[in-house]
This record gives sequence, structure tokens and C-alpha cells, in this order.
Amino acid sequence: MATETKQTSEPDGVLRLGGPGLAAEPTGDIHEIETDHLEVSMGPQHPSTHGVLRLKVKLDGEWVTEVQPEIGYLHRGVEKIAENRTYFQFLTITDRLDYVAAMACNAAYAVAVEKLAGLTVPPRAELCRVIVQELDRIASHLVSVGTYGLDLGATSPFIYAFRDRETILDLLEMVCGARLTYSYIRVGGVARDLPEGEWRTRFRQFLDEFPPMLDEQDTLLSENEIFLLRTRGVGVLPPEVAVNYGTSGPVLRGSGVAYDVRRSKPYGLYPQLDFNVVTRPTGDCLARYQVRVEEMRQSVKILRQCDQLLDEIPPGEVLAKGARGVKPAAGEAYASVESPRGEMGVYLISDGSNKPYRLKWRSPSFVNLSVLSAIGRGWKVADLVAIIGSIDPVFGDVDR
Amino acid sequence: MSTELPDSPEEAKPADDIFGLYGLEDLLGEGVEVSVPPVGDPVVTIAREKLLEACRFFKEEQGFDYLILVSGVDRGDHLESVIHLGKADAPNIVILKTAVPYDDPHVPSVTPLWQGANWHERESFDLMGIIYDGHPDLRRILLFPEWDEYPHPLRKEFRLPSLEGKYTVE
Amino acid sequence: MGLFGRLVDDLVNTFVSILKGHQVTWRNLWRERVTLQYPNERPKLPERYRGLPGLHPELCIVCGACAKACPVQVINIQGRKIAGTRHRELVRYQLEAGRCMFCGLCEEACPTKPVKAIRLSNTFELAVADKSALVLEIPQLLEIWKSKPVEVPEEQYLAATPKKLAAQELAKQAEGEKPKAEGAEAAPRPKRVAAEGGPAGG
Amino acid sequence: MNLPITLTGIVEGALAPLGLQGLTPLVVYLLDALIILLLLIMPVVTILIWLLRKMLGFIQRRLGPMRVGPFGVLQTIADAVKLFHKEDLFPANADRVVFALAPFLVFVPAVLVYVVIPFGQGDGFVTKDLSVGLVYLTAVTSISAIGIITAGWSSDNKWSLLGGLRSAAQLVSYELPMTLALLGPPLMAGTLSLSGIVAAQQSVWFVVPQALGFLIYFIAALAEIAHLPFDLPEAESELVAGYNVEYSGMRFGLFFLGEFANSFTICLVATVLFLGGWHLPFLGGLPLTSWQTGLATVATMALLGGGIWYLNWRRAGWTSATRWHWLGYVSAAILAAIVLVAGLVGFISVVITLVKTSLLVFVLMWLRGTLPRVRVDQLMSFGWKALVPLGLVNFLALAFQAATGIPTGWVLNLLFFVFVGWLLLFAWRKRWAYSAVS
Repeated sequence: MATETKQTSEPDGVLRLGGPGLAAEPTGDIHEIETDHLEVSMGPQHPSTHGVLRLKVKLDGEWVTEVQPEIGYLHRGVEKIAENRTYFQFLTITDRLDYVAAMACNAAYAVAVEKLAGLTVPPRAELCRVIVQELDRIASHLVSVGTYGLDLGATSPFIYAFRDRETILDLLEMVCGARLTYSYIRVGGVARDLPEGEWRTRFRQFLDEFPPMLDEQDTLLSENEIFLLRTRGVGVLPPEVAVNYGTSGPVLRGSGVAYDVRRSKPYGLYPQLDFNVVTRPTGDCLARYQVRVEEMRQSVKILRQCDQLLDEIPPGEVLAKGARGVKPAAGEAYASVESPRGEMGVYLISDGSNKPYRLKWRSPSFVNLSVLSAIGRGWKVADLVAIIGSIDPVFGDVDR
Repeated sequence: MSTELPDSPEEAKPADDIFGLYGLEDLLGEGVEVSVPPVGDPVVTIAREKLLEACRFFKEEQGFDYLILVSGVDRGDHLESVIHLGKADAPNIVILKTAVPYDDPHVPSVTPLWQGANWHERESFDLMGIIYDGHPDLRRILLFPEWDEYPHPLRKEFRLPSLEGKYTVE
Repeated sequence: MGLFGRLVDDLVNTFVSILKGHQVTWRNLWRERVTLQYPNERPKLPERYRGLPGLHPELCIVCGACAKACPVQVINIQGRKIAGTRHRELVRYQLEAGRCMFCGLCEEACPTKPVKAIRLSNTFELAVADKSALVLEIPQLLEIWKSKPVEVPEEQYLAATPKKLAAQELAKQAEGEKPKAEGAEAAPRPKRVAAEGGPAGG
Repeated sequence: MNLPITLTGIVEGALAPLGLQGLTPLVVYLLDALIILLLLIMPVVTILIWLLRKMLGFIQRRLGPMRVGPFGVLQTIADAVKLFHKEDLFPANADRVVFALAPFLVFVPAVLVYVVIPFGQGDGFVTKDLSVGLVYLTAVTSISAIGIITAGWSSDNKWSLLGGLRSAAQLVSYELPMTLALLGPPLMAGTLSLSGIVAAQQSVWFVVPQALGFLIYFIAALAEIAHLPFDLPEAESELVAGYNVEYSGMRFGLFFLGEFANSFTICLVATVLFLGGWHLPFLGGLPLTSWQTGLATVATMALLGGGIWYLNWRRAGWTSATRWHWLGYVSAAILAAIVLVAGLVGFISVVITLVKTSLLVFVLMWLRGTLPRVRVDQLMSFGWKALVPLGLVNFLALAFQAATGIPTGWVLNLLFFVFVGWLLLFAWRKRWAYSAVS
């Protein structure tokens, strides 16, 4: 098992990381045999690039000597579209960014516009936001963890994860009528209050049933020796490099940096809630996987508190006055939320009209993926797949 | 070296304390201006010659080690390169802005300080047309290399087909 | 322990971990299935489900709020004034379902009461052989509208349609009365509505 | 008991008027092979694929195939029909001859193996009981490696080349421990004929004195047929589909069928060599002719399928989802008739063999539903550092025992049993609480 990570400082002063394969240079007699590197294009149609990622990979046998991500296959010019939509209308487009966790996209945009326009969100709406965001975080992590199993060849965890995710999607569908493109968190609040009755029962049932299911599914992966062999010590990302690259979310916390927007730059109801920022010190694929699993448990913890708060905060107004035709004064604001993939920020400039003058989306997947060319080299092809899976990019979010 | 920070973000940003808090007095001078807008975070406007120096100051002396965002803005009469800096362990944000004329859109790249700027700057170059000097690999990232319909689609001159309402009453 | 100890530990761990995994799959082998055999078993859609928008042409007051609220501009409305009154009637209503993203902003913007003229239905099966079949006209839209149950009885919501109001107004005009007050009450002014829905043009 | 009309008789009768009696043995052989292919391999593979998909589905709380035929029994046939309809594509720069031949190199050996395997007691159950059956077996199964390598190479695709190379390395490495383990039973039985080996297990199955060998064989064979956790040559998440990425239509179908036929084969071989073949403690088989073996096989698979069917019914109930109702009933009726006829003729020994085999096949499916895939270097080091030394030790102990009569083989396996028992105890003492997370 390869556990060592090498760092080399190359002439241009750029820090490069990589696996044990970096040392696999031919020595002695092998020099006499002329060998050539194999250049392959991994993706954009490839089962484990999680969408339309294309990697230009240079292989020396099974060793990856160079990896260069090529993105943009899903670019839809969302930032330009934003300049042609009203503040209220653009919210529906944000669903299409990180389509695995659209609630976070809704929230990031809504928080930014509220900051710019000085809107106050009603307390009940804040509670609804936390609940749907955390549910969505679990759903998103389940996709990530499940497909990670699939990347490593285990099919069952994927199905188990999607079965649980289905429960969450049903809950969210009851809340907002859609399973992926929620458009639920609106500028100034939420679209509608949470439904009562059956929804509440099923929500509580989910909170009770999910943790054992998660443990069971986790048994299949993180307690399996083959899985550990494939992930432990693979794709190590040291903390200083992770910060230098600006990574966030499980990728950064897997390297031991306790940076979570919900704690670092608190928003909404999060300062009142009790949860831990999950970190793992090792920075390898296993650490990133474990952070995701543990975050799901933390989300359940948050949701249990929210379940109590639902009784304390009475139903009432859920959309701030004047949110529909919001017209912020000229100015600019940067606001961010913790999406399942990390710091999802929106930099918004207003010129006083009803449409954004400029909107810049700080997508966590984009930043996290940029670290791949640094940590992806020096490993085997199979490890590269594991590393991509542990970074968990979503291409709606990367390419925007 | 970093200044001691209060716990909550509200305390961290009283407008009159900004210079002391971020140690901006040392930096102020020719080509560096500070403004604290009513909404949002403190903005430091920097001439592009001093950008790298200012970034190094923020990173190494003020502990702004976390690069959030590098972006470009088309202000109508000039371009603007905007850098959002944060800290990995504190809520502070500072925004660095550099004005860039249309006919000479060059800005020093901050990749020597933050590797993470690499893709942000490529994107800004791709969509906004700002050229980052010293960038190791400045080429298109989101659009395909042969894109020439309009070189930099996020500039204001590039207009999308208008979305007229299709509502008619005779 | 040393090397031998580590070896034994590794062996035990491997053995146990693999058995544990098999234990999990074995347990799942006997659990109830979760598959829904879709075309034969239908999903139970929640009340708030956002499917294809449907329109009731009688209820529509042709204010254009839905067209203006739509972020992707799939709604195309043509109306005309009913001669001699303040009311409008629908001539043509087109909805390009192929581009619709089911966000529901049109429904939220619709001002008619007690039932909205445009409502998102439970229809989600949109597969067609030809894209042009996805441009929906009034008859199809009405069918979709009616596919979702309405709580209000039909006589009640059809009591004050623009056409009926216009007919009343004309009748009153014929009697020589001034119908202004009633007309203003029945049809909200489009400008105010449009502002609420968020104007897209301009 | 034999049916009144024999195949030889029919062929002789047909050839005699043409004056070609001399060709009778050849034609009979060819027809025999054809019957084996059509009556044995095809139905077995068909039902096996369905079983596998059903079991995997149940493990994952799905239903598996449900549409074609009742509970999707005929899904594999529908897939095969679909594959036949597909265009047979050749990549532009492919080596056309090699590319076209490669699938046959994989599929044909998978079928050829069945020639020497005794399905039941008596000559009727084995096509040709070679005196060097085991040698033939190991030789023929190795051919499919060539097919995979040439498929990978001739496609002119970098991914399939990688898959081919991986498979070359893997198959060559695991051939060694597998053969070492396979040498155990003939050492004990004193013959290379597979029927002889089964006959030698009348009193005690070889899995008892050669448990270690059985384990080594099973693991190595998993790698040989590229089954999870060793399915590296076609690891779809890494190499897209490995060596068969460029194949389409029935050429791909041949790889697919060959793969499933292979998984059946290794289980069958394990049954014959280690699990006592048709032996039960006190039941013998009845003689049957070779072509009736096919019927018997189908019947057993039908019985097994019936079990799954029952499970499925318990779970899903009857739905109108099965569009091909009538076809399903017809096929079920045919299968039932075959069961009846074969039952009348008597096929108990075949049933025993196939039930044992099917249990092993279930283990394969279970593994497939549970384990992730290992990495190529881990695969290699496991093969060379664990399996080969163990295989050598096992073989030496057995050979020493055979040569001198000192029961070293028994001692080794006793040690192995003690070790496994100790592991279980250890595991139980830890109350399965071992957690790798910490």
C-alpha cells in the first residue's frame, strides 16, 4: 500500500504534490529500453468522472505522471443570464448550478441579495431554510458517498444511498413540489411554509430511521478492508496546500482545517444551533469520505434541534415584504453559505435597477477541482478515480 | 502577526476601526485607497503596480491566507479586477480592486501567492478578457479554445438576444 | 506484537471487515423491496407537486403577469378587449412546455381568485415524438388544468369570469347605467399585478 | 435406462444411404457439441444471468428484471435479441481479423470446458471422459486469456489496451496458484480424469482434507474470470469497460455470455474437484445419456429459478408489468414438462451437482454485491505474496503425503481449520465491533 506523498518544488516555484509513482523513474538497464508515455483522454464520457469532466492524463504504464483537467463542457453562461433576469427570476436559474444540492444554491443567492438589499428574513423562514438545507446536504452527501462506492467497484452502497436519498427527495417534494430544482428558498424568505401533518410525521420517521441505515451503509465501505486499501493514504492533500488552493468543504476539512462557513461566517439560524465542524487530520481520500459521512450525522443532529424549534417558532410570515420586486440600491455584496461541497459564494453588484449588474458565482466544486492537477499525479489510474470521487465535483457547479 | 480578532462578525467590522484592524495605515499611500461601503466588506482600491505587493502584505502580515475569489467586472468605462480575501480561521473579508483600462487589460497574477488563483484568473481571462501577467498557463477554461463569436462574453458590449415579453393585447 | 502481531491484526481485520459487509448484504436480501414498478404503479404525488402548467381560458383576465414573471419566456399571450368594456378575453395562449422549467412563478403571479387561471398540475409525462407537440395551445392547457382537482365548486369559480362580467356590463350599459365601479373591482389593473410578479422587459 | 432412439442410431441411419458411415463418429461428436451448446450452456447461461440479476437486485432491495416474461425470466433472451439487432461495429484502425476473432477466443473455450466435466454418475453425463481431463481443463481455460488480450490490443483504443494488459498480467499471475491448487485432488485421487476424481470422493469430499486448496482455487479462479473484487480488466469505473469497450452487437454479447459461462464453469469445477460432485453421503445417481444431461441441467436451473420466482412473488406480487405474460407461461410450461420428463428418466446425481454449483454461484453473486474492487498492484501482490506461497506449501504438503504416506496434508489443513476457527473466535470476541474509522 502506498502511503507516501511527495512534494517537489519545480523551477517555476510551483509546489507540486503527488503519489509514490513520482519516484518510479527507470533506473539502470531499463534506460536502454525505449519507453513512451501513453496519453489518454479520460472523459468527458467516462463512467467515473462524475459528469462531463475531461482529464488529459499521461500514463507511464499504470502510473499517472500528469493530469490536466479540462472543463467547460457544461458551461451555460449563468453569470451572463443573471444580468438579463430580475433578482427574483434569477433564483430559478440557480437551481441548475449545483443540481445535486440546489437548496444551497438558492440559499447562497438569496443571502447575497438580502445582504445587498437589506432585507430581513422572518424567523420562521430562517427555520425552514435550515431544515431544507440540511436535508439537502444529507441527500447530496449520500450521492457523493454512494457514487464513491461505485467508483471503487462496490455497487450496493450506491443503491442503499440512493434509497435513503429518495426518502429525502420525497420530503423535499412535499415541501416545494420538486425533487431537484427546488426554487424553494426565495429572496427574502421561502416560497411556502413547511407542510404540517403527514410531512412532519415522515420527517420525524426519517430522523429515526436514517442513522442506522447510514451506519449499515458505512459498514460496507469504511469498514471494508479493500475500501481502506484503496483510499487510505491515497491522494493526500496537506492542509497548507488545501488552504493555498482555496479549497473548502469536505476537501478542506479532510485535511484538518476547521473551516465551515456555517461557523466561520455564520448566517441564518446556524449560530443558535449546536453541531460540530467535522475534520480529519490525514487529508487522504478516506478522510474526505469520512468527513462526509460524519457530516450527515451532524446534519441529523441539527435537524433534531430544528424539529423542536418547529414547535417553538410559530407559523407565520415566510417572505419578507417587498421581496418580489426587490430593487437593491447601487452597491455590492459578497455572501456565502456552506454548500455540501464547500463555500458557495455569490458576489453581487447592483446598479440600482431590478436586474443584477454583475453576478459572480464562487462555486466550491470549481475551486476544489483545481487541486486535482496537483494531487492527482504520481498515483495509479485507479487511484485517480478514487481521488476524483473524493473531491466530488458537480459539473453544473464547476462550469456554471 | 495577525491582529487579534473579536468573536462575532458584527464586532469585527466597525467602520472606524477598519484601519487599525487590518493594519491598513502602513499600506496607504500612492495608489492605495480604502473605502468602507454601507453594505458589505471593506474595499481597498489598488493601482495595479502595487497589487502584488498589497496582496503579499495581506497574506503574510495580516493573515488573509484564504483566497475566496478572483473576478472581473465590466464597469462600463473600464474593467476591474476584484480579489476577495478571507481567512481560514476568522470571518474577515477584504476586497481588493484594481482598475484596468479596456485597451491595456493587464493585471499582475496572484498565482505566486495563491495557487488557487490559477483557475479563477483563467476564467476571468476567458469571460472578461483581463490578462494576468505572470500566470503560468493563461488560456481559455470554460469556452472552447476556438471560441470567437465574441471573445469575452461577460463584457457589457456582448448582449444576449433580448427577452421581450410576448404579451399582446389588441 | 511486532511484525507478526501486525500481520495477525491485519488478517483479523480483513476477515471481520469482509464478513461484516456480507452480513449487511445478507440482511438486505430479505428486506422489503423499494422499487416502484412505474407505469403499472403510479407514484403518489404530493399536493404541492409542480408539473406541467395548465390554463383555464375562461378564468384568464389577460393581464400578462404570468408571461412577465416567467424566467424563460415560454408563455405567449394574445388577448383583445371586449368591445365597450374594460374586460379582456383570450385569443391565443401558447405555452412551450419543452422549455418550461416548472418553477411555478407564473402560478404565483396569477391574480385571479378564488382559483388561479394558470396552475401547475400533476402531469409529468412529457415524452413526445416531435418537439412541436410540446407547444401547448388552449384546449390542451385546459385539459391539463382540469386534471388537477379544484377544491372550489365549478359554479363558484366560473361565476365571475371576464366574459360573464363583460356581458353583465354590456347589459347594464344597454340599460343605461354606468358600470365603472364593478368593472374595476372584477379585473385588477394589469400594471400593479405586473409589478408584483417582477417585470422582465425593459 | 436409455431412451430407445439414440443419437448415433439416427446419424447412422441418415448417413448410411449416402455411403458415409465412416463419418458417423465425427458427426455425432459435432451434434453432441451442438446439443451441449444449445441445451446446456445456453439455457444455463440464460437462467444464470437472470438469477444473478435477481439476486443482485434483492441484495440491493430492488426487484431486478421484471418486464419480459413473468418476473423477467426471459430478460436475457430479450437482451440477446437486442444485441443481435445491433450494428456490428469495427473501429477504423482496428486489426479487423483479430478484432473479429477475439470474442470467439473467449467464448469457445468457455464452452469447450464442458466437454470433460462429469455432471453426474455414469458415462452418459460426460461428453468425453478424458484420462487427462484436468490437464485439458487448465489448458482450455487459459485460452480465453489470449482472447481478452487480443481484444484489448486489436481495438486500437488506449483504454482497451490497458484492460488487455491488465488482464494479461492478472491471468498469468493467478494461473499459477490456481493450477497449484488444482493439483491437489489428483494427488489424492491418483487420476487426472475428472470422473475418477469425483469417484474418489465417495467417502470424504476433498474440501475437508484440502480446505486450503479449495480456498486458493476459489480466490484464484475469481481472478481468472475477472469477477469482483478482481474485475480489473473491465473495471468500468476506471477503464470504461476495459478490453470490450469497442465491441458492439453480438460480439459484445459473446464476451458477456463467455463471462457468465465462465463463472458457472469455475463453480462447477470446484464442485467436481472439491465438493464431491454428485456424491451425497448415501445417495447415488442413475445412469443417463449425455443429451439428457442437458435436459436435466435445464430442469435444475428451472427449479432454482422457481425458488427465486417464489421470492419475487412474495415481494412484488403479481403485476401487469409482465407484458409478455403468455410467453412466460409457455416457457414455464415447457420448463415444467422438461422437469417432469427428466424426473421420470431419473437425474438425481445431476441435480446434486448442479445444486452444489448453484450455491457456489450464489456466493459469487454475494461477493459481487458486497465488495469493492482492488487496485492492480494490490491484486498482484496478493497473488504473488499470498496465494502463490500458500499454494506451494499446500501442494508440497499434499505431494509429500502422496509420496510417503505421512499425513502432512491433513496436518496442514487441520492447522488451517484451527486458524480459521481462531479467527472466528477472535472476531466474535471483538463482537464484530472492529471499526476502521477511529
